[in-house]
This record gives sequence, structure tokens and C-alpha cells, in this order.
Amino acid sequence: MGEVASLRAAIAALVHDGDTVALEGFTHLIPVAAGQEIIRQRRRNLTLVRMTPDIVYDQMIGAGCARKLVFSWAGNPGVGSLPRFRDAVQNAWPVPLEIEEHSHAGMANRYVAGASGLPFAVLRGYAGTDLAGLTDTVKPITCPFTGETLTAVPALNPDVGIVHAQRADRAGNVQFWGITGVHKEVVLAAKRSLVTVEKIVDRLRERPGAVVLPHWTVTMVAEVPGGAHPSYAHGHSDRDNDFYVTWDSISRSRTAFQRWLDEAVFATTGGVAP
Amino acid sequence: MGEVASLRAAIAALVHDGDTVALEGFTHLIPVAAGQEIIRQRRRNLTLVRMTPDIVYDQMIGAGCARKLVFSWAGNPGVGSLPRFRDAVQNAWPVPLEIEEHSHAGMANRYVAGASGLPFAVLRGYAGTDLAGLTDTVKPITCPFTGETLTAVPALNPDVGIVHAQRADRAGNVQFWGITGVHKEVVLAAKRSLVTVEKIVDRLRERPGAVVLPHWTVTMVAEVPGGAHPSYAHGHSDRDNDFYVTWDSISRSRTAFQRWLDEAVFATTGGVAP
Amino acid sequence: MTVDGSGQAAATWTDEEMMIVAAARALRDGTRCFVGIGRPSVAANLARGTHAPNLVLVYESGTIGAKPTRLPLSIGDGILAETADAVVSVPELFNYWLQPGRIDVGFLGAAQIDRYGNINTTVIGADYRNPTVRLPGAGGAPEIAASCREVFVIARHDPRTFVDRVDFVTSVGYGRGPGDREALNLRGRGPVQVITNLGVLEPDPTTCELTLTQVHEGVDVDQVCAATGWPLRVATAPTTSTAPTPTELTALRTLRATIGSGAP
Amino acid sequence: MTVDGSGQAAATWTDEEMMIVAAARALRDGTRCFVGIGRPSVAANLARGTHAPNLVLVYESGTIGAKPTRLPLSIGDGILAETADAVVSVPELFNYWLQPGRIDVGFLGAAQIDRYGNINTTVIGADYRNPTVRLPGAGGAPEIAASCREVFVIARHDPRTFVDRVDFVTSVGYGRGPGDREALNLRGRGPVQVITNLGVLEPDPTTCELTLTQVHEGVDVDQVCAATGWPLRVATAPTTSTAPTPTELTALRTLRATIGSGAP
Repeated sequence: MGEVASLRAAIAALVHDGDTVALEGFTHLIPVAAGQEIIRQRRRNLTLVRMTPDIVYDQMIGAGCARKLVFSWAGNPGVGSLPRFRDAVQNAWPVPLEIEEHSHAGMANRYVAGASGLPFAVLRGYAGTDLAGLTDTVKPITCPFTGETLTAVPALNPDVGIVHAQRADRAGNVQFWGITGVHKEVVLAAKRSLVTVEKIVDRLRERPGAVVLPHWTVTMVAEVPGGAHPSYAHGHSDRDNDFYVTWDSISRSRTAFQRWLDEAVFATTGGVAP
Repeated sequence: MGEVASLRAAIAALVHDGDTVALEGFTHLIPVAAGQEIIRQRRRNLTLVRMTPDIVYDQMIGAGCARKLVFSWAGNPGVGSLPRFRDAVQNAWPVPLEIEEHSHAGMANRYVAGASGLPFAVLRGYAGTDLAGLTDTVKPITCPFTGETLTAVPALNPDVGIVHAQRADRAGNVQFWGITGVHKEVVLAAKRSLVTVEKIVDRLRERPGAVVLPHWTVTMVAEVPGGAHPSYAHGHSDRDNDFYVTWDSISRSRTAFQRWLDEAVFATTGGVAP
Repeated sequence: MTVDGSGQAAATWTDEEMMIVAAARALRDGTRCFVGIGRPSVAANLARGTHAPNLVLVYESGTIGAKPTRLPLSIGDGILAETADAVVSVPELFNYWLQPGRIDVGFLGAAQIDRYGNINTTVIGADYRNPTVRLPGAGGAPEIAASCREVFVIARHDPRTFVDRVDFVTSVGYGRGPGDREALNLRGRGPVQVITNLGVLEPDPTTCELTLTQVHEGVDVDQVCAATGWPLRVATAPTTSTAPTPTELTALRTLRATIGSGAP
Repeated sequence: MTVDGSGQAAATWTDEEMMIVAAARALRDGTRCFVGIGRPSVAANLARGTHAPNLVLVYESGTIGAKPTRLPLSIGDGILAETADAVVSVPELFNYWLQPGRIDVGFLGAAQIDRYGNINTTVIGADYRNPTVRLPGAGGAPEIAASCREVFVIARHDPRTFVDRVDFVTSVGYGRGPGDREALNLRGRGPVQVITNLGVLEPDPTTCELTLTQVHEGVDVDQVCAATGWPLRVATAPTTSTAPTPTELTALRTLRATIGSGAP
């Protein structure tokens, strides 16, 4: 556990065709470089899980890696829509995309159940919405003490959980800070996990708001400076807001997207986004 | 919310006869001075809730404040038993004590449900033990997705939640660090809350591992330096292990305990334990 | 339009600015506000910079009591974590902070909103599986709309947005009318104000139907009715919102100037 | 007793020390161990100070990977937080760390333990409501016994502790025999070693009944049987544990010397 490897070796070892893969990072510490390495290794028929599919999943979906998407908000934050995601949903291009849609509260609790070794989680959610009727992953549950009806959602335990973090030490202990999202939950819920980090150091030092995941909870660690671009790593980089806008123009046209794929992903040896 | 007051005024305002009161602190930051002020104000018929009733509850039970105890481990950590607790359970002295007994995992999850605005929590627990049969607060629940049977426990929402912390600012924002136990959960689960603190400062400063509760989640704050004695406040004091041993000899005899009550509690104006 | 009839230099503003200012004014000082990105965040930060310095901003990224000195560009902007009273995980935010009803106001946008304040941010078109337009989806909205004590909605006023019945109920307003929220066991009151570029709609106390209670300066009622996709009920005497003050406009434009491209 | 037959100065030890040393030896390096206070904590810290430097100590106070330089005096001793890889809340410890089976070994004490490894730490006496002796209760033990991959128990050997059937099942061992853990849907294997001051008991692979498999040096089998409250089954050829080495004794005594009064 906590094995340090190259990004290429880690993806090759951990991600297989047909796997359920969750790349997480709530606007912060998104493992974009790892997503692009999955594209580069031409993985197919993945079930992609993510609360906020944004540019990284637009890229993976457009590249034809995914057969299904489990999510709660699919957009380009602050800019608009995800053209590749829309093209897949509305026109099955390049391949059909099955979707399973939830709310943030539902997705977050599904990861919590997964991390807790429970088959389901309970929340006050979905009541009265049209979401519940579209999936068998939202069901009513009755409180055995009060008789009140609440909502149950099943645990998420992805085959692979991938996040980006600021630091790891050489033993593979991982540390991240700032907005931590569902980082801890997805790593603990996943059967296998990969953490890409800005920097591998000899010793982690305590920091306000920092979360540490011991090496024995992380399968592999890869040093990928800038691996969250165009999202950011608190204390290392700023969010590249211009790229989010640029992405819209790239993603709107299939040909522009294909050109971007060839130039930015397949022609490169991997690591950092353009 | 976050009103700064004296300990005496805070207890007088928040704790009433017959209330359900939870004083928490998992071996660390135990609000012992607040418990002694409750004794001093001669509150009666309280339902006392605490994962680890130790010296502070032995004192409150011996003083006759409690009619019921909800708990998961009642002992003098590292020393042995709680003579006043035993005397109440075995001999109804000074008054009968009803008990409702759980495991740590069950109690922790009951606070989580309370803090989450849910009527119950689900866990893998109690299976095969004799605990479940003794209370109507442990029930089986079936996963609506897998059919698996798990255990449900009802939420704990005490009338009053009391903890000790290292810091508050003048607005009543609270900060604690080190072992945080169920501090956050009990404050968020309680209808009213009191936090006694080592020090009220102008501005909280960020620290590794520190948890902050905004002033609008805390009803009242009282500055009580040393208010956790004989437990400790990380960064301020060490655990007084000798007092835990001494307590055993005080508590073993009703007369020695009565003498201690008169001298250490009723004869003092409150604040810090001997 | 002129700010006032006085002799001083006339200032003009857009209906977009009027909408943001009206939304900001609706936020009382000291309240806890669950803020979505885009217009709700602009309005909330404007309020905090003007009449509501103690407004508590809560973002779904887990930042509680954020005090950004510039407009955040995403709900996870680093400046939110740097200035927050507390940063918690996303599960904790939804479970410990939103779900129990600790947040006073939920501030939402909408792609479609209907007569009963139900919101659609999922799909346009009758067939979910084959939509005319695929929208981003629910995000935090369903539980924000359910659990906050009150909900404010901000949206530009046109018949495609203000529809008789939403194509998809992403977030529940008043369902199909009185009693529905109670029947669904929803904790909050529901949408109490819908603020647009033309005026303000509020639910009728008895029927829960959104009703025009306020028009912005220079807007007439017929204009609002024409921009609404159902026969809009109008309060007996709708008030008129006062124009943005120079202070409000300066604060809003300064705030907007803090963001570059890629802005919401 | 002599450490060895060589000419060097003889060292003696107590049966309590032999028990702790035997327990420490049972902990393999690198395993994650959920440690109760008292003897389990002494044994685990001895192991970490001798043959298992990479033993991961997890205490129910939420301290994960604690590396105390002295013996902690409570499960919430400040030194545990200061030296831990991570400090988490108590709910998180039980839900994210213990419940999913991430911990290899759960190390428990017992006031009573029976033929099938069930543990009682709640009450002595037939009537729960009117007990002969009221014990502290469950604490974390029921879920530690259920969820850790394996459970080690450490207790002094006498007929009042080793009983045919516990007065109260606080933590489940093998219930009433084979299949019970599976029927109860318990994740871990259950108690695999019960280490006492006289020897070591292990569950029979087919009957799950605790069986004497090892006696400590200088202890004979009859002595163990006499100290057991049921007709103790004895392995065909019980091994003999080697006496504490000078290194082990020195390490243990140094460790004990780090604590003052109020020690576990």
C-alpha cells in the first residue's frame, strides 16, 4: 500500500476496461492529469462516478472512455455546459452514455456509506423531485423508532478512486488541505486508490485544515506537479479560469475536440494538462 | 447565540430540573467545572448522557442530580470503577438511577444522527450481544437495496450539550484541538449548548487539527480556566492522573464523598475543581 | 434612467444590475445564506459589502462563513476556504449543516421555474431520456430547497423560464399547491421571493401561486405578465422597487470588476 | 526462573510480565492494532518498542498511528494525539476506520471470558438489573470484537474469569459455537488467541472451543486446567513459550517506568 509509481504505471496497474472509476475533487484538487492518462491508455466501457463532472469528464466522455456516468451536477462551473457530455447524452457520440443522476447530498452520502462499510445511507432528500423516479438507487426507508419516512441511497464502492493532493511522503502517506470535498470518503470507499500529488516529501508537516490519509489506505501514489490543472491545488496553483472558458470553444466542435485530443493528450507523454 | 456569560449564569439559564443533559469530552476537554456548578445549583432529576461517565458523572450521580444515565462505558480510566455510580445502581443511593446502556459506536452514531437532523442512525453493531435485548433504543433495520440486516439506534438530541474547549473569541466562536471526540456532534445535536473555555481571545488563530464552531451554533460561552480538571486541555494543562487515583478513595465512602462535596463544591463559589 | 430627480449627474443601470441589487436588498444582515455560484453569489456578496456586513455565506464546497474580498469564480474558489470561519467536508456540510435546517436562506437560480415555484435545472423537453436540452442537473439544489428555512430564487424574466409547469421537478417549491410541502415532510417554508430583472414574485399566502408583488422602477405590470408563461396573478397594489442607489451601483460594479474572464 | 542455562547472571520475572511479553510477541510488525487501555496498550507498546517498530496503534479516542514515547495513561492521553499520523473524531473512527474492517487486530481485556471466547465487561451476576458487581460496560469492545479481522484477548487466568458461560455477553466471540459469527453477519474471524499469565488458548478449528495450545515456561498443564472454570481441552502437544528475554524484560520495565501513579 502507498506504493509510489509513475502516473502511467499507476493507471496501467489500477484502471481496467469496464471498471467503475471515481475521480473526485470538489472544484479543488481535481485529478485531471490522471483522467488524461486514462484517455491516453484508451480505457473503454468505464462507469465514471463523480459529483461534479466538469472538464475532466467532458474530455473522458468525448474520448469514448465511458459507457455510464453517475453524477449530481454536470457543467462547466462559471461558464456553462459540457458540450461533449451533451453530445453523448443527446446524440450518443462517440458512444452512447447511460446516466444515473443524483443530488449532491445523495452522492456525498453514497460515498459516506461506502467508506463506512455500510450498504446504504439515510438522508432527507429527493422528496417530491422527479429524480427519485428515474433510478432504483433512491428508495424510501422508515425510521424504526418514529415511523417517519426518509430516503435511502446505496453505498458507492468504486473499483478505483482517484484524487489529487498537495503532498505525500515517501511511505505513501497523503496530505491535502483547503477544500477537501469528498476526498477522504472516495479513497476509503474505493477497492483500489490512486492519489496524484504536487510533491513527494521526506516528512509531512502539520498544517491547519490538513487531512492525512495513512499509506495503508492508499494503493498507489504518483507525483504529478500541476496534475489538477485547470483546477487548482491550494498553496501551489490558482484555478485557470481562462482555460475553463477556452474549453467551451474546444469542446463545442467534434473536430476541434479531436484536434485537442491528438495534440494535448495522445501526442504528449502525459502528466500535465495544456 | 454565542453569548459570553459566567459559568454560574450560564448553568442557571440553560440547565433545568428534569432536563436531558450531555457533558462530553472523550478523556480530553471534559467540562468538569460545569458539572460541579450543576451540583452547586442543586439540579435534580436530570437524564445524564455521556459516552464515558467518569469522575464528573460519579460526582453528579453521588450528589443526587441524576435519575437516569445513558452511557457506553462507566469507569475511572486507568484506575477502576466509579463507586458513586455503583452505589446508585446497586443500592439506589442517594436516589435510584435508571440506566440505558450502549456501545461507543452506538452512542457516537446517536449523536451523529442528532447533529444531522435525522431520527436514527445505522451501524453494524450490537449483533449477538445481550445489550440489544435490554433497551428499546436498538432495533434491526433492513437495507432496501441488499436486504442485509443492520442495526438502527435513535438520535440523541439533549436539551443541553456541554463541552470544554481551549478557545473562544468575543463573538462566541469556539475552537478546540487535540482529541476532539464527539464535541462537534453533541453541540450540534443539543437544543441548547454551553462551551466552557480556557481563554477568551480577540481573534482565533488557525491551528493544525483545530475545529471551529461558529457562534451561531453555540448558545452560551463561559471562560473557565482549568475547567476540565482533572482531565486536561491540550496545550494548556496535563491530565491530573494522581487525582483520578485520589478520587477512588474519596468516592469509596459515602461520608468521604459527602465531605468532599461540602468542601470542594458547596463551600466554593465554583469554577475550578480542587 | 436617472438615480434621482436631483440636479446631480444622472447615472444609468441595466435591468441585470437592478435584479442583483433587488436580490441583495432581500438579504437581512446576520442571516445564514446558502449561496449558489453565479447571480446568487454576486447578490450575496453585494449585500455583505453594503447593508449586511454580518451575512454568513455558506457555499456547498464546505466553506462556512466565507468573507471573500473579491467575487469567487467558483463555489470552490480558494478565497472561500482562506476566509471561512470553518471549512468542512462536503458530506458534513450537507448532513450537519444544511439538513437540520441551520441555514436561514437558500439562494438559487433556475433554468425553469413554474407557477408554484418548482425549479428545473435538469432537462428541457418532455422526454428525460431524449431531452431537447440537457442541463447540468440537481447539484445541491433539491436539499437546499427542502431544508433552508426560506428560499430566494433569482432568474431573468421570460416565458421560456417562467413556465406554467416545469418539464422536470429538480427542486420542489410548493409542488402542486397548498399542503404539498407538509405532505412531503419538507422542513423549510419554500420559495418566499422570486427576484427577476422586471420585479419580484411572492407566493400567495393561501394558494401558494407565485404572484407579482413588486415591479422595478420603470417596468410596468403588462410587461411582466407578457414575460410570464402563465396568466400571472398581480397583487392588488404591487409596490415599485426603488432604483439602485449610487452606493449600490458602485459596490456592484467594483465587485464585478474583481473578476476576470471565466466569470460566472 | 533463569533466563537461560548459561553462566550469566540469572534474571527473574513475574507471571504478569510473561503474559505481557507473550501478548507482545503475538503482534506481527506492520499490522494495524486497535488497542484498549491497560494490558493491551502495554503489550502493543512493548511490541512496537521491540520486534514490531511499524505496528500501527489505533486508539478509540480517534488517534490513528500513534507512536507514544511513553506508556499512555488513558486512551485519550495527549501524547497519542501529538504522535499520531491522523487524529479523527470518535464517530469517524468507529464508522470509517473500525466498521469496514480496516483494522487487523483488536486487542481486548475481559472480566469474564467463556469457553467460546465470548466476553463480559458489563455485570457479574445473573440479574442485570440487580448485579453482584457492576462493571464499566461495553465501550468500544462489541464492535472491535465484531469488525477487526482478528481479536486477541489478554486476561489473568482464574476460574472466576474463565467461566463456562459468561453472565452477560458484552462482546461476541464464537457465540455458542461454529457458524454463529456467520449467522450474526460479523465481519472478523473472532478471538484467535487468549493470552494469560499461564499460557495461550486458541479456538479449536472445528468446534471453536478455546483450547490450551501453549503453556508458559515453568507452568504445567494441570495448573492451567485448575485455573479454568470449565473442563479445559488441551492440544495433543501444547508448546511451551520461551521465557522473556533480557531485551524484552528491559524494554517492558523501562516502558512501565515511564508511568507514574494512576497507571493502568
